[in-house]
Amino acid sequence: MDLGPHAAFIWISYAAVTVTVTGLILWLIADGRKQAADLEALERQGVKRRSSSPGVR
Amino acid sequence: MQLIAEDLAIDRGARRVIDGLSFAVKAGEALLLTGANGAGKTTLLRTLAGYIRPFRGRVRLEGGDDELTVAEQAHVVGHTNAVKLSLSVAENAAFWNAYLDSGEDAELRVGTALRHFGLEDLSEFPAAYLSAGQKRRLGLARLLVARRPVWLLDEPTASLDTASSERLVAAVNDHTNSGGLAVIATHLPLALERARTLNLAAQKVPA
Amino acid sequence: MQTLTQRLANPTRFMELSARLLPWISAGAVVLLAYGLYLAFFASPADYQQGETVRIMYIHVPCAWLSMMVYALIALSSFGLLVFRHPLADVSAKAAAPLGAAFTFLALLTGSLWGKPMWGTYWVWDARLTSVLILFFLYLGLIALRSALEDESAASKLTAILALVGVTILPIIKFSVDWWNTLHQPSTDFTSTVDPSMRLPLLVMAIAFTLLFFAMHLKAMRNEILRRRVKALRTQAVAGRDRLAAHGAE
Amino acid sequence: MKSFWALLHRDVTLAIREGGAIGTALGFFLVVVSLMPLGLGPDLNLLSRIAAGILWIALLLAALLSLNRIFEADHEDGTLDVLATGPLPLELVTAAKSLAHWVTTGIPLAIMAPVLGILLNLDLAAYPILVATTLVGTPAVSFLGAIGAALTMKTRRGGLLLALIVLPLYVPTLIFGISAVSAGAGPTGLAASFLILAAISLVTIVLGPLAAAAALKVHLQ
Repeated sequence: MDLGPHAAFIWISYAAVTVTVTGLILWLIADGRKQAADLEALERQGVKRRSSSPGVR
Repeated sequence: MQLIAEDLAIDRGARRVIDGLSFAVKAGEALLLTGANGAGKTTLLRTLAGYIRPFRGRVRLEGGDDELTVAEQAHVVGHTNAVKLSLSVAENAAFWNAYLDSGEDAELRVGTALRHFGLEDLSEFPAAYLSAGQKRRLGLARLLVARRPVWLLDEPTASLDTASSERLVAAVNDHTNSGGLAVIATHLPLALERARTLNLAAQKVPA
Repeated sequence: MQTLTQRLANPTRFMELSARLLPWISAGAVVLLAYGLYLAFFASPADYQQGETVRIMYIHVPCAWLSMMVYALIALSSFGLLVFRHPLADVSAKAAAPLGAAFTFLALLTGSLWGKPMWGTYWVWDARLTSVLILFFLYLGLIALRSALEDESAASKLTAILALVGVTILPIIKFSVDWWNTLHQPSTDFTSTVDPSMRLPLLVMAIAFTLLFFAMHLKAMRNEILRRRVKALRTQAVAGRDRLAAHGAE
Repeated sequence: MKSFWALLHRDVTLAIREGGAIGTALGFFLVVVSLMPLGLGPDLNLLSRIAAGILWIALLLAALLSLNRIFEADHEDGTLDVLATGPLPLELVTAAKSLAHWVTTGIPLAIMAPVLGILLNLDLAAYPILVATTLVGTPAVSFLGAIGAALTMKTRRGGLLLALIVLPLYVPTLIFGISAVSAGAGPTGLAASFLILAAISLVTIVLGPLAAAAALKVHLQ
């Protein structure tokens, strides 16, 4: 695909957006896993929520 | 007139400090709050003063001015003295008189207040020269520079010597005798004339 | 609408609903993104004026659109928090701020990468660029203020106040920057009417990015709710230990 | 209303007695302005062209230094708690304190600006306009600054955060303050930007105390 004399600018733009958005998504997924794991660890220790509604995770 | 707390539940952070507390303080009465550190004395006082919104329940002043909030009818003395170091003792008192009481018979009130707390000789000194106890007395002098029916005092005797504590007790007795009411958090017994005691630790709902 | 927001008010409900919604939104975003990229690279011609560089527009415009939409969302959430004390409003505002900042940054970056071949410089103090830059600063302010405050509930309310102040002042900033720009240099009108061949890819990409944002926002909100639960449980666990210690001492 | 004046009077008295804040702001203003020619070179034509911009930016930075004390001192010694129980709504408390900041910082800086203009070879005709715009524009600086001061009152590293929050809000004031002074604006442009500057100040005088009071209410809990 020929993108003309300014191809580099186009590729860098798309690469920057891809990297940033992918980075954000990976961070969100990792953060979600960590919180879920922490929550599970606490529940395994027997700490229950005061206003616990069953089946909430 | 009476200050009524109904079924208060107060949270600090994620912790429920006070749960299901109700009481009433009538005009002419003083209520002493006792309890260990962390029992919620300061929290309760700040809730009565309206700084903290309780999770449940409410605070009202029956027979007070319905136009005003409880805080606007109360003197609140916390751990800090609200004293400006670069103003003189008299200027500090005069400011609170002008701000809280629209400056009615200012000189008389300020003079009486300073005299009651033994500060009249120091009135021209900048507050920066005062000792901790003297600053505390200047902070307490605010109680007398403006008329307010409700006094909410948090450890008022902190850094006061015996003689000064007696002056405070006399001020509270005068206040209740003339129809005011007071809620005082303290861990020292105060020789008040008409006082009840509320032990916050005992009020706690068992876990 | 009332019933929907009421039902959503319960974080538990929200967790259930968002768990069901999230895969669909993500899938929609991926499909539209693929279609949009195909349109952007293969099915649309080069612009007669901008040449191939026009393809940067297909990601720049959606980022710029999101930079504004996300701020509006934060302002709306802040309003919901301060006025209605909606329990999810703060979660929404907190989750949206870093995403909004990221898209604003991308809008600035892609804009300047488009500007270099078109205007011959990476940055011009054009009215639009300047106001987006200030928007970026507002995002940074929101994030920094929240991170500087220990107490979560105070942090949420103060950030909400700042967001609302920002939203009231933004039009004035925008107006002043426009005015300043016309004063200093003749304004170049780059917003020539959009050619139909560009309209479809732009539209598809804008919708794709919007869906992408909402998927990320939902995920971030879910994470935030979990984080708050973890925090609550930890405080509770510590308080429990305290009580045990007190009993032991008696 | 008596409470309002009492508070304003007290704040002004305190600022004059303690002196440090005003002196520091003025000194900082002088230092920043005199650093500029060192950075830009001693070309008098260049300096006189950008004098208005330099003066306004230095003025904003100098004002920024003193902002964090608006509420912090009263918060530390417990005065704010008591002020909140007074007959004055918190919105008027913040208004009085912002006004006091303007009187003790905005006005001295506005008076200092033309003096520093000499260092920058500011066009002689621009002097009255400079004084007028700084006087009309600095209320916005104080009242917007009070919002930031109230928001960051209890934060660690509050000063830096305050700058990050407040400086973007200063953009309109900066733009119209400078455009009124710059020679190219002409009489109609001058009148327009002057009026807009006044309008911005009026808007912030209304908006600032509301937002600052809302922030203080959160802190008092």
